[in-house]
Amino acid sequence: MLEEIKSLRKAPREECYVPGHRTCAGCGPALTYRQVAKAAGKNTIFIGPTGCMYVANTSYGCGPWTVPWIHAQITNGGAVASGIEAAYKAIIRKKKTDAEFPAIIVMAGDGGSTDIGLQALSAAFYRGHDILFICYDNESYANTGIQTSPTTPYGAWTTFTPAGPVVPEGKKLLPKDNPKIMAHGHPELKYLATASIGYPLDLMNKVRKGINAKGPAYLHIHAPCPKGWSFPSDKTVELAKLAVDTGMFQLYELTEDRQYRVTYQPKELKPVEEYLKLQGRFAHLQPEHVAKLQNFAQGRLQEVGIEATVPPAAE
Amino acid sequence: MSAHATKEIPFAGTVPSPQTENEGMITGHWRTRRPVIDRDKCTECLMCWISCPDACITQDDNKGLQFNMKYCKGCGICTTTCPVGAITNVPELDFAD
Amino acid sequence: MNVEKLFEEPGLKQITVWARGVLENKEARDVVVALTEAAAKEGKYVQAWENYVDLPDRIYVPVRAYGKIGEQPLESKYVYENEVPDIVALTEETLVKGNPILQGVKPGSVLVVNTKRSPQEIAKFIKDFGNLQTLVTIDASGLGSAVITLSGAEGATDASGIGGGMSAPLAAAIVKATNIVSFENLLSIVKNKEAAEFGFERAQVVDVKTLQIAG
Amino acid sequence: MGEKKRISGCVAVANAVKLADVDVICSYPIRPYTGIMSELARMVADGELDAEFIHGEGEHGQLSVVYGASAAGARAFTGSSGVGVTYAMEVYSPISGERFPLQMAIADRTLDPPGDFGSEHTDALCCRDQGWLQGWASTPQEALDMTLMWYRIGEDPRVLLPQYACQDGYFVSHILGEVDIPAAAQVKEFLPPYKNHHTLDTRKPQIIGAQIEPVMGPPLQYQRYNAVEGSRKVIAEVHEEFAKIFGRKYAPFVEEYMTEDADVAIFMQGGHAETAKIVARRLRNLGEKVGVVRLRTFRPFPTQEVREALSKFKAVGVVDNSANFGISGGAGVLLTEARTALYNLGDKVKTLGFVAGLGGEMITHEEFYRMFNKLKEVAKTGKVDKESFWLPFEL
Repeated sequence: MLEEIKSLRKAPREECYVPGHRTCAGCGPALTYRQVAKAAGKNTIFIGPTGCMYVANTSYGCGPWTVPWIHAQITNGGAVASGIEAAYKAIIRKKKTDAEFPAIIVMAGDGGSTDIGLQALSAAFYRGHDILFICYDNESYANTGIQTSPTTPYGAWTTFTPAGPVVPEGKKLLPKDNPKIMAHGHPELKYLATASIGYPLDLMNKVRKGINAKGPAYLHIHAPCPKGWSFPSDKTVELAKLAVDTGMFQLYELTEDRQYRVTYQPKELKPVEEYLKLQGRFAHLQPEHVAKLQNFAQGRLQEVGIEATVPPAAE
Repeated sequence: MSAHATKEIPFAGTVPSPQTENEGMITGHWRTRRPVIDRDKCTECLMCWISCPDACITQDDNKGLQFNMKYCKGCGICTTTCPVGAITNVPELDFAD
Repeated sequence: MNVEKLFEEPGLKQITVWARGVLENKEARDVVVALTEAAAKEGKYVQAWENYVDLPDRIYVPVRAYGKIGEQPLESKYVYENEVPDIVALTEETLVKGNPILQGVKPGSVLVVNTKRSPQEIAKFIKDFGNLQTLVTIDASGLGSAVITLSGAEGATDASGIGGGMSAPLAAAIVKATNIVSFENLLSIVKNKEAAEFGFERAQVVDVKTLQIAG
Repeated sequence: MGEKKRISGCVAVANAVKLADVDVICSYPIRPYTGIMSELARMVADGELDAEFIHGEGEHGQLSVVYGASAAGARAFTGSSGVGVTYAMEVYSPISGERFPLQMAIADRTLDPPGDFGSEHTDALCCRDQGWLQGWASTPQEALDMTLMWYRIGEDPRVLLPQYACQDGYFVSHILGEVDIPAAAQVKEFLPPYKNHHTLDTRKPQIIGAQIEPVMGPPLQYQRYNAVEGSRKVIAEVHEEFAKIFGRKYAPFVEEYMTEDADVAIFMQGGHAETAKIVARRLRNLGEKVGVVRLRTFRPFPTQEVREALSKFKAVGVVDNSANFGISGGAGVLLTEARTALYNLGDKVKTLGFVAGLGGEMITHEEFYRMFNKLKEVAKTGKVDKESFWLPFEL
């Protein structure tokens, strides 16, 4: 069992995700990886489906993990993890190894989790494999140069949802809510939570809860992307916090009786506009679009039980 | 002889995991600004330490927080996350090394 | 040269069993497996299989299982239907209606029907006897019920064993009328030996000619 | 000693998987290979086989699961047919590229359309360039033996490649044939436990499947090329050792039947070659000098062995049981491969392509008879008026 980390001072100093990778300066997903690896520790196997965290981390035939890592296709992180888990179960039972059962963690992007990888993820959870599947959500296909994904917010500009006179808002669809998909259709699910790199202690402890759970665990981690969202590289953590403080991202976990438990509730919610205005991808939005996003945030907050008393958006 | 060079590659491209840093991808030369810490102001709250995507800040019990300039990309997150303003971004060419 | 003659297999016996899908599929398969396994004991060359086009089988749909028994190594291994059967069996009497059960039957062939009815009654439903020589009736269902299982479908092994149901008396009736294998060898294969013995005893074997005259 | 049973190709393969003490199996239903998995599921349920039996979410998932399992050090098995084989296409190259020697049984089925269940080699042949070893069995016995031999060959430290063990759907997979099921002790002697250079073990952490820069591309692909090429020697060795332990001797690459002094021959792979052999034998009885060469190993393609075998004849008819549209030569994959093997011999051997048995239809004795007649005519005249024939329409 991995113990709860009570404070940053008590967090392991040891890094399992070490310096030396080709992620952007200020990369949110890279920070996610580091915090996850730190919390998970040495007895971990990472599965890396195609995405930024595959390509940028392993660009030149090497990688920054001190623990085993294996590539998976963008489609099949859940299935590859299932196979690794099943193999360890079998070869430990059949005494073909004296290894200890490892933490098996998939680090998939939002494409590899909520879109092309959803089938494999869902199947692995349905089958009840003892794995931790993490979606590092940077809200786009970033590796291929920022194209829309199911978690790209309404109104965000991507190279596949450019804003123009005919489509003034850019992306027209509301984002898919993958934690809720995972929460309600997978009876074997043992743990589920959302987390943010803006709240590292909360994040690391959720990783540990996910590993400790005997069975499938899902973590959806909000990971701002300075390249894709167009903000300065030093604002990554600030943006992550602001997403939570405006209700655009909610921090919660699912209790054993399948109820949402909010793990961090902002004292006072800020208008989403404060979050949007820092990002180039929303620069084209008109007030009606902002209003729609404000409604969206309030809806999501209410779903998990946060009373959304948000001050009206600035005129 | 072909004009193309080829590079030796291990079996199936599989390499041992690095121990403390990945020498295959040194990123210090990406930096345009260097974080400089004011140790008098620093409270060692560790917000910068936990927020560095490149694991370039380490804790040293005697010398305080250390910055790994071999890999630091100069993103500036440490500066913005510092609650007491103990870290500043200084243009890289202000340093001789 | 006559090409057809070139590929003849003298002495090859073909057995086709018709059944109602799902409920009797196993019984049909068991009849051919029991007969071919018994024949193999006698040093014959054998093959058993199900008609693939009839599958996946569905409740009540007519399906076929096949067997081949030869004195020589089989040369038509992958001819997937019995085009000229020597023996036709029906696991259920209504199969006489609407199915080309006697298509291609060889001269001297035998039809065995699981029924309580008399050979005369069954004969009424047969429009064209073709080359059929013998009609056999047996109330196989009165001696054993159909074992309903999906085990053994799709080429897998049937974990429920061979000849535990009404296939045993049906196969026994076939043996009585044709001597295609020795009854003792059949008994050694099928699970429901008692039913097989009754089946052998009670099967009514009639020359078709007498039926046509009577009809 | 072993045990003789009349079983289908599906059950034969399942028995081999059990004897190989496979650790992880991943299933997904599609006819006609399904019987392999239902048999294995039964074995697991009955306690005959200790393995993790995982229900994949599709063939893509199946191959992904066994990729992970093999990477973690387990002996892994999966299988499919038809469109299932092609649905998993993305995952084949990563498996061979990362050098995980798992096995996939393929009971061939046509692709859609026509969506029928019958056998056609098109499905497996689509995967011919994925860096896997690939061979065809023509009887249930050979299907069992091939499963064991492929594991041994694929897991050899000199090879470390995945394997497609193919058999004609329905014809081989479903029609019961006599099979000698070897004793477990014999198999233990033949097939040592699976070991790989690189597995996922936290005590020896490694990075598997990192991206590379282009300059690393040629050597990486050259490694895989050499692994496939180098497997030829191991294939030959393993077949010999198999014969020593089990007493069944197979030609590792091409099986020749009545080819001595033959003027013409049929060259093909898979179950229908058994029918071709019968036709050849009947024609021999009439004094005709005809033979059959059956390809057993398709990848690596045994260029040298095929050249040696086929160069003896005046005319060779290559039978393709696959649908290839617009292919060079107008017939199928096997024709192009055979011709490439023969190319440097000049015009010595005439080659004709016969496309037959598509959509799962059988290839009849009479069709083979017509093919032999056509070959005899070409051998006699030395002239080729038409190079390829789609049966039954064109011959």
